[in-house]
Amino acid sequence: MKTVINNYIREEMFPNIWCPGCGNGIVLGAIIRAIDDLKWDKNKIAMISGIGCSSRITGYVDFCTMNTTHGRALPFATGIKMANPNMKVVVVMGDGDCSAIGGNHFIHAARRNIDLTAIIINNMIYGMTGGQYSPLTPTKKFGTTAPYGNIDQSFDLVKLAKAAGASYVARGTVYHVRQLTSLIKKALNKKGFSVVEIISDCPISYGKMNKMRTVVDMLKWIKDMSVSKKAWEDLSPEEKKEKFVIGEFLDIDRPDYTELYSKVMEEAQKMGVSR
Amino acid sequence: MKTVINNYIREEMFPNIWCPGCGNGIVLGAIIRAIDDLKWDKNKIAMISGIGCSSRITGYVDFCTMNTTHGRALPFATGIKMANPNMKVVVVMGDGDCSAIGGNHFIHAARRNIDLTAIIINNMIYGMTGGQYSPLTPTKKFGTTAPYGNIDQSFDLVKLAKAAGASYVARGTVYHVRQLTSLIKKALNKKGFSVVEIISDCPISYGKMNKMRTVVDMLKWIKDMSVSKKAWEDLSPEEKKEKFVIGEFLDIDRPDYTELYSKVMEEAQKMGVSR
Amino acid sequence: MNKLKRNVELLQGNEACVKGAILSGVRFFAGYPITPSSEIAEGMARLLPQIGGKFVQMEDEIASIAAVIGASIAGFKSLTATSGPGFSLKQENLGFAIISEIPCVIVNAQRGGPSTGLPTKPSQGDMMQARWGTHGDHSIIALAPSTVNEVLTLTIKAVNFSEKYRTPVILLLDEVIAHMREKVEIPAPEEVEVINRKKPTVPPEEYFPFKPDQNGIPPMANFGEGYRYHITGLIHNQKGLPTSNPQEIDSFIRRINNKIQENVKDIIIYEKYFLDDAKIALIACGSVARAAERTVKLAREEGLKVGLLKLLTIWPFPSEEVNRLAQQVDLIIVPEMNLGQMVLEVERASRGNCEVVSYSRVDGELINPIEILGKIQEEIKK
Amino acid sequence: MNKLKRNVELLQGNEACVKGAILSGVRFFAGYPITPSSEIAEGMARLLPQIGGKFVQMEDEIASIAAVIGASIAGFKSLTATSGPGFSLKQENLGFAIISEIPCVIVNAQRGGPSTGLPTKPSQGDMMQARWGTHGDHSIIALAPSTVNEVLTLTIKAVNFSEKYRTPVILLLDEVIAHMREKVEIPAPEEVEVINRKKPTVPPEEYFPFKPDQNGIPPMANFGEGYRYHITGLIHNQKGLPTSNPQEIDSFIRRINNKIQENVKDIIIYEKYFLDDAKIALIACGSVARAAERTVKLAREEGLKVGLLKLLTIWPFPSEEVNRLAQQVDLIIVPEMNLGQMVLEVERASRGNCEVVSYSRVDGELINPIEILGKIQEEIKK
Amino acid sequence: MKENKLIEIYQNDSVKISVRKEWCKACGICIEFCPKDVLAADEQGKPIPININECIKCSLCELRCPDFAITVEGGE
Amino acid sequence: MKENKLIEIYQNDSVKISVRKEWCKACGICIEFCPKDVLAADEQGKPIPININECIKCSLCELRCPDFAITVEGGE
Amino acid sequence: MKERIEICLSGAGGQGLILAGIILAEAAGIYDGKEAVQTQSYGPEARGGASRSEVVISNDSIDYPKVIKSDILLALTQTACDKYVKKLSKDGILVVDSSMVKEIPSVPAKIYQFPITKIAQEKLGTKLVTNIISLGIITGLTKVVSMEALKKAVYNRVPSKAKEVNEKALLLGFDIAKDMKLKEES
Amino acid sequence: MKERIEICLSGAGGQGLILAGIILAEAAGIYDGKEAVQTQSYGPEARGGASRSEVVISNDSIDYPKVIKSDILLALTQTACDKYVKKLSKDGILVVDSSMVKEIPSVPAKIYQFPITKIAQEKLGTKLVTNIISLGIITGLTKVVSMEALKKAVYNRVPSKAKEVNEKALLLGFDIAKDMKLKEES
Ligand SMILES: Cc1ncc(C[n+]2csc(CCOP(=O)(O)OP(=O)(O)O)c2C)c(N)n1
Ligand SMILES: Cc1ncc(C[n+]2csc(CCOP(=O)(O)OP(=O)(O)O)c2C)c(N)n1
Ligand code: SF4
Ligand code: SF4
Ligand code: SF4
Ligand code: SF4
Ligand code: SF4
Ligand code: SF4
Ligand SMILES: [Mg+2]
Ligand SMILES: [Mg+2]
Repeated sequence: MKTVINNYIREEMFPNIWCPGCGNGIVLGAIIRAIDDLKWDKNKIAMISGIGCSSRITGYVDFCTMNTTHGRALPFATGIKMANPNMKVVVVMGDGDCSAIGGNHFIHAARRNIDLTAIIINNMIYGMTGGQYSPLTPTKKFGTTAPYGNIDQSFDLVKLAKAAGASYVARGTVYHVRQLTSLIKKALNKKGFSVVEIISDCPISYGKMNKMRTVVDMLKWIKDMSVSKKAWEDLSPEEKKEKFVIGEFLDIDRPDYTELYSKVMEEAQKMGVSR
Repeated sequence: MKTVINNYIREEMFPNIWCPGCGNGIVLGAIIRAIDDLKWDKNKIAMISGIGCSSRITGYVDFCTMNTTHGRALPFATGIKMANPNMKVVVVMGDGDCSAIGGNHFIHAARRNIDLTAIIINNMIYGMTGGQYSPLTPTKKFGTTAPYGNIDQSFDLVKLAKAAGASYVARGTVYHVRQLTSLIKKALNKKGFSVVEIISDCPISYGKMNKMRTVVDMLKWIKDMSVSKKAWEDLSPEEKKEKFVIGEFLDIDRPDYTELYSKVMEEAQKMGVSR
Repeated sequence: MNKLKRNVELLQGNEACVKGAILSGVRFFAGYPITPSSEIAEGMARLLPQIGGKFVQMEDEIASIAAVIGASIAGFKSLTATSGPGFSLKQENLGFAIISEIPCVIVNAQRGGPSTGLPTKPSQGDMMQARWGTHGDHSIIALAPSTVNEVLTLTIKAVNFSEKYRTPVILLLDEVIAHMREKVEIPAPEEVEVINRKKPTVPPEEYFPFKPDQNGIPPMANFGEGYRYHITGLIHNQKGLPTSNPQEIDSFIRRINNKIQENVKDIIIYEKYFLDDAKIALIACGSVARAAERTVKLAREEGLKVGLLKLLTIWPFPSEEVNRLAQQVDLIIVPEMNLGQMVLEVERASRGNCEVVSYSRVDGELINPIEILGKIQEEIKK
Repeated sequence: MNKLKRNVELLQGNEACVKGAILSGVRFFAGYPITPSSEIAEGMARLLPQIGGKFVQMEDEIASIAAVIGASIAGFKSLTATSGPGFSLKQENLGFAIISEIPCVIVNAQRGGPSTGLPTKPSQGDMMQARWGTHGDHSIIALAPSTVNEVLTLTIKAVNFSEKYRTPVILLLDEVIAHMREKVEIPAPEEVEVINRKKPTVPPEEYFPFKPDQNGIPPMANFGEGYRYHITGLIHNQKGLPTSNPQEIDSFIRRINNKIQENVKDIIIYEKYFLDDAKIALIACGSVARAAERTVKLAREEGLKVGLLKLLTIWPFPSEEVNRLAQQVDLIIVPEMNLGQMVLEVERASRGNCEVVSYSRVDGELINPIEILGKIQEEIKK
Repeated sequence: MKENKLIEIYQNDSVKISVRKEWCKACGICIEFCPKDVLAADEQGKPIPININECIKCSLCELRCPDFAITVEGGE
Repeated sequence: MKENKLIEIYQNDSVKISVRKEWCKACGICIEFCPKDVLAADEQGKPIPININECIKCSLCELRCPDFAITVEGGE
Repeated sequence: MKERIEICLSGAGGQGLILAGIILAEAAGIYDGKEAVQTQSYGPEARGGASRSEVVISNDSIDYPKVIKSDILLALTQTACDKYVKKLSKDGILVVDSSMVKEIPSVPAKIYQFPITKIAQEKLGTKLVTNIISLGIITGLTKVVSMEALKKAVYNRVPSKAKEVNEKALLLGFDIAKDMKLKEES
Repeated sequence: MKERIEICLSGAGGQGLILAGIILAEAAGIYDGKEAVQTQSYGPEARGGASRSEVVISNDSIDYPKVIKSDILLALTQTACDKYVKKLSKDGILVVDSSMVKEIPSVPAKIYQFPITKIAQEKLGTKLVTNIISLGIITGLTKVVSMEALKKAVYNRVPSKAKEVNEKALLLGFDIAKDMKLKEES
């Protein structure tokens, strides 16, 4: 029972820490399969995460990995990428990690269009701390800090990433796992800031509070709520409200930050060392 | 020589601290005139700012004013508005204050659609600290920390505010001062999160480093670079690059956060005090 | 007393904090979840809207304390809760609350650090940070309960101190205390002493928002009440406007420091166990004080003259009491769930009058009474 | 020596910091501007790209230190610079650098606090924060120069210490030192002692990234060099993986503390002026040490046996030296541009062996020699 | 729980399904979403192929397993 | 610099232009952007109406003055 | 009854041990009128990691809130059993779930084995009540709290829909323990 | 020359006093080979607020880097003059810009008045060189640095386009001072 997966994981860390059926594991598999497809040198891959259940992902893969502070994975990754532009740098974040405390770093990394791939595991909840609502919890859903139902409107990460300046933006789900792998692969291959938001399940914190008692209930819900970009357009505004559109939303080519910075270096060196 | 202005300022603080010709003073006048038009009770107005030259604005007006920490004016204002929804809360920020260190608070205030008016004085530079480039400094322009020209792409605050969830978004300039007053007035009147970005001049830090030696040069540049939404559409992509589009970009009606929260309170009170 | 509606409940430390806060008049909470403090946010989210209060979950800890300060200025007693990583993030705005003299309470349920450290394990690693975490000169009040009942009473104290002294107050829990459940007799609202910020008595034209009254504390007008004034994190004069006048700067900084230092009598709370005849003293706080209390009993059973000074106020540090104690005993042992932080203050306060020894544990486990007894025996043998 | 290409230049403190950093091998700077440190960022923005280094202006101070840590892991010696408000914001990630043992240097050019305080005025208000600002147990190295030349040499020291001990090092300037210009003889690159992190000597399969060598410090592989391993802000075992095993936790926390505490001999730097026969000692650092030096001369002219202990290393605090001094002199005066912070450590270290008195100034002006002399005379009269 | 440490292998001529029981957390995903109802739950809730001949080797069970506990290898 | 404390008033039948010299910083905005070239700079660079009769009372000088140093009142 | 009784309920996250501890402490502290403290220890895992809930019950006020030597140890997993049996008092009681714990440690303490999880599943159709059955067993065996108090505490702490099955579980556990006791005595 | 000379250059932000201080210190420290320290003090205002640049020059190493009593005080605004004249040494020298400073304080020091800003504007067409003219004046009056060193320092610190006008300014200042000296002596 040796699969490509086994070439990339730290076996001693398994079984993983996640709850039964947690989508984090599905995402981990998709990332590994995408990387394996690309035949990248493991020594040249850095995978960086913040804090949260999802961020534990870096502990399981045999790359250069770092589990940083909550919300700050992107600036850590920015430092790594600037110092060593030859490394492929992948950043995995939870919805809270990326869009609550880490929201600013997210839009700034996009603005700089630095060559990082941001993978956001959006389980619509703060899983690790026990189910508080996040900026991506849909309105009216429940969380331990939204006992009367969430009144916040949630971000549309796709719109935000586009508005901020990313080069590639896609959304997938842990149910649509083949598509997911290929979206991740495209993102990884993109030069510039690329984003894949992944709708994922947290049966323990999100499911339990929102009347989806089993993992299977959650995955079915994700399946039912997901629509392709095309199908989306035919929906009424009411129907749109609860759905997730999945697919690719942006794919453009622009010079990335490290490339632009090397031009600065060239020019500075031409000018010589001044006082 | 008594004008409406005099009814709203703290005369002992004048002449103000700003450099000759600094746009902050022009914005101050526009805000005062807009508020005067609205006939609001001065006791019910809170004006909150962060840190920067522009943020000094709160020291000059005779409202309930607060000059907070760099980038954090919006969450301070959120607390005030939540505690006292009867107050009109206006938040004035610099481009750095709002979009660099304060970027996350900006998108989150927009996401919550809390009833605040955010006025961003965009002089495209960190004025107070002496001319370092900001996230709104146009690409290729110079700053003390961009001695070889800025390689960052800048945010489009209008897009960002829209993507994040604001209700009203407009852009004006200190040159187009009548339009500016009316944009501010509309924003103030809007229930929900409203945003006015103001293209402003910093002759000392921005102008000097970018070959506009006088205030007049700067204002002329702003005038020349500004185009209306309509005119914008007719421009070629090349022409668009350096221009600022001015006017209104979004004006929609949605319940604001304090309103939604009062519904939560009603419901919670119906349920009675539980353990 | 019999008429009072008291409830006896089994409460978690964090729940007791919520109850205490509400009893003392807190009506606003802004926070960002973090283990082991999250139950405070959760309790507030449930209870506040039921009683006309407001809860808001902010985008991070920096925004949380900012919102809390804002709500306080607008007239709501306000509180936020966090743990180490969040407490570090709050430091800048904590300084703002200090300099602008805005009452508020920050709860830090301590877990193992540094950094993410040990999220689910107890620690007392942030004692010094509570005093020195924000930049610039300031004083601070920090309280540390060691029973769930004390969580309730000290939360009330914390809110009261913050209102009375116009200053942020820090409540230091540790994971054990935060998550422990104990029987608590919840006082009836009528029997709770509630202190409210002093309001100005002069008309708005005569109001100087940062002019101290006789007690060194300026009366505070809430925004929206007809007093218009300026608040800034810059050093300011009595009108609240920025100043660069050295005299004004000096007197401002010293005043906001002195208003706490000069009221140590009111602020410092401690308890003594078997100290009267003690030759060896333990000094402890938080959950460790519970272990130390038991150690004292065990030691006394063995005929050792051991006593305990249990600190409920950590900052301002009770230097005088400790100094007196140092003159009485031969040895002070300071058991702590950190590398030895409070012991540094004990050393300073003792001025060489007795031996001072640290007993430190940093492995994520609560110190137990037997270990402390062992340490005593070891020291005696020396 | 004559062949060496030394330049004599009039440099600002901040400029000297840039030069020192570059000489010691710093090739990465990430920062966010703030008075009075911004010239460091500006100098780096200009010089780094000329020599193959990189500068990036981040969205805030939190991101800046994060990027600096990231770049260091990827093999670049890295530095960031800020002042009080930014230093407060960096505290959480400073803890990350400590626990993950990533070398980097944080410069804090101190201005008046708390909060926004006095942005353009000098202060020494963050001395204690440098030690205790981040949550959880840790040790720290902090250096404080008092001349522009020392800014250069101590920046080099700071970078070297950070590499040698795999730990963040703090360089404490104050506004006077940061902005002051003095003649500096810039050493030739060849004469600068540059210490680089120790690399693993074992093959990747045998590498334990957090297993200390004989000196308590684990060799460090940079990302991208063929060693794949995990770094985390959680307490971790020698493989770098999270642990909740009490023994592993204990030994980890104590090791990262001890690697500094056990090397105080190497780390602690100070200078003595006229202390041999002194009966009164001044202890000072930063720009205040310059005033104190003059005071010593003035006092000696009056026949007073006054000397100065000038501290260049603030943390770890030179407790032993101070204790020895306390046994020699009758009185120690600690002049500081704060409410009295270093004096607390001096009190602790003196253990009651002599009088310890604080001379504090917090009005944004540099303490001058005459005042200190006045204080000496006042104390003598007592 | 010794038996859990085993990898259980089920196969026919064209397909080999392996279940690593020590890693499987009995979430039920593979069972529920197998398009051919090949899998059923054992008493611990972990998958057993009950219809292995129906398996179309779509690999969806493997791709969706969050714990890398089930693999499907084709005979080719 | 005593004269600076004055408010200088210039008027004709229909318009009154006031300049508060102590607040004026001589930035030149009012002068440059007056559509009718009503204003000129004095030796300190501060505005003097040299063409007051041309003034159309558009108030642009007042609205754009960053220092509240110039006002235009109509006669009506 | 001893002055101070220390109880340790151990197993894995998701087995409801923290709730069990709370119920036990509430029964003793609120409904039996004694003093009681409940504490816990858990890992970062939401599910599956080691979990431990401790309850100290006393007639007097309680200083140290944690278990030093357990008088009663409940072990619902092998890992927990192996780990916490070290802290079991010599004359203590060990209750193991024999459907999960196969290797019974050899300790001087009194050991009771019941296939609790299996019973829960078979008799009540859900493993979710394993914790409450365990409480019934402990009470049946030791009388550390009164059955009445325990019932009230269960009622107070479980959601209304689950009250019935939990009451059944409680009685079931109590009865099993009673039977065992009777067998012992006979 | 005294062992330690303390110079205070005062005025408002935007008058180039900090640059003037740097040039003076560089002239003394680098080109005249003495010791020199330059410090400054300024408000948060980018322009217009009070600004002060201090230079200490000595043959020996310099301990305290700030001015205690100025030997030379340059005052380019009334506010600065009023403020800093208090720290002027009894036998010091006060240089005021008489186009800006109207009320001359009565102090025992030696006072020189020149309409520096006006001269700058009139003779060189720009106020921007007021600071450099002032340096020329101070040097002409006091010889605190050599003219040669000062010239080099000016060259080193001003942008190339501005070298010419600044050199003129320097000489202009120096000559004015010289004339004055001559007048005094005669
Ligand atoms: C500064 C800081 N604040 C708060 C926390 C507590 N915390 C840990 S994970 C987390 C959120 C987890 O949610 P998300 O990012 O969505 O990840 P998930 O666990 O859902 O995968 C929080 C708030 C922390 N570790 N650090
Ligand atoms: C936490 C923190 N970081 C940095 C600073 C320094 N600082 C003050 S204002 C400012 C930026 C000013 O730029 P902007 O917001 O655009 O305002 P402007 O001065 O241009 O009006 C900075 C970086 C600070 N005060 N606090
Ligand atoms: S709590 Fe939710 S996100 Fe975390 S491991 Fe469990 S299922 Fe996954
Ligand atoms: S520096 Fe720029 S923004 Fe600041 S006051 Fe001067 S002109 Fe205005
Ligand atoms: S490979 Fe497809 S058909 Fe075969 S068992 Fe797996 S999911 Fe079912
Ligand atoms: S999907 Fe994986 S973990 Fe879940 S039941 Fe199937 S094999 Fe087990
Ligand atoms: S009101 Fe208009 S026309 Fe008259 S002076 Fe002002 S700008 Fe010129
Ligand atoms: S715009 Fe105002 S400040 Fe500028 S010159 Fe005119 S009156 Fe003076
Ligand atoms: Mg999540
Ligand atoms: Mg700006």
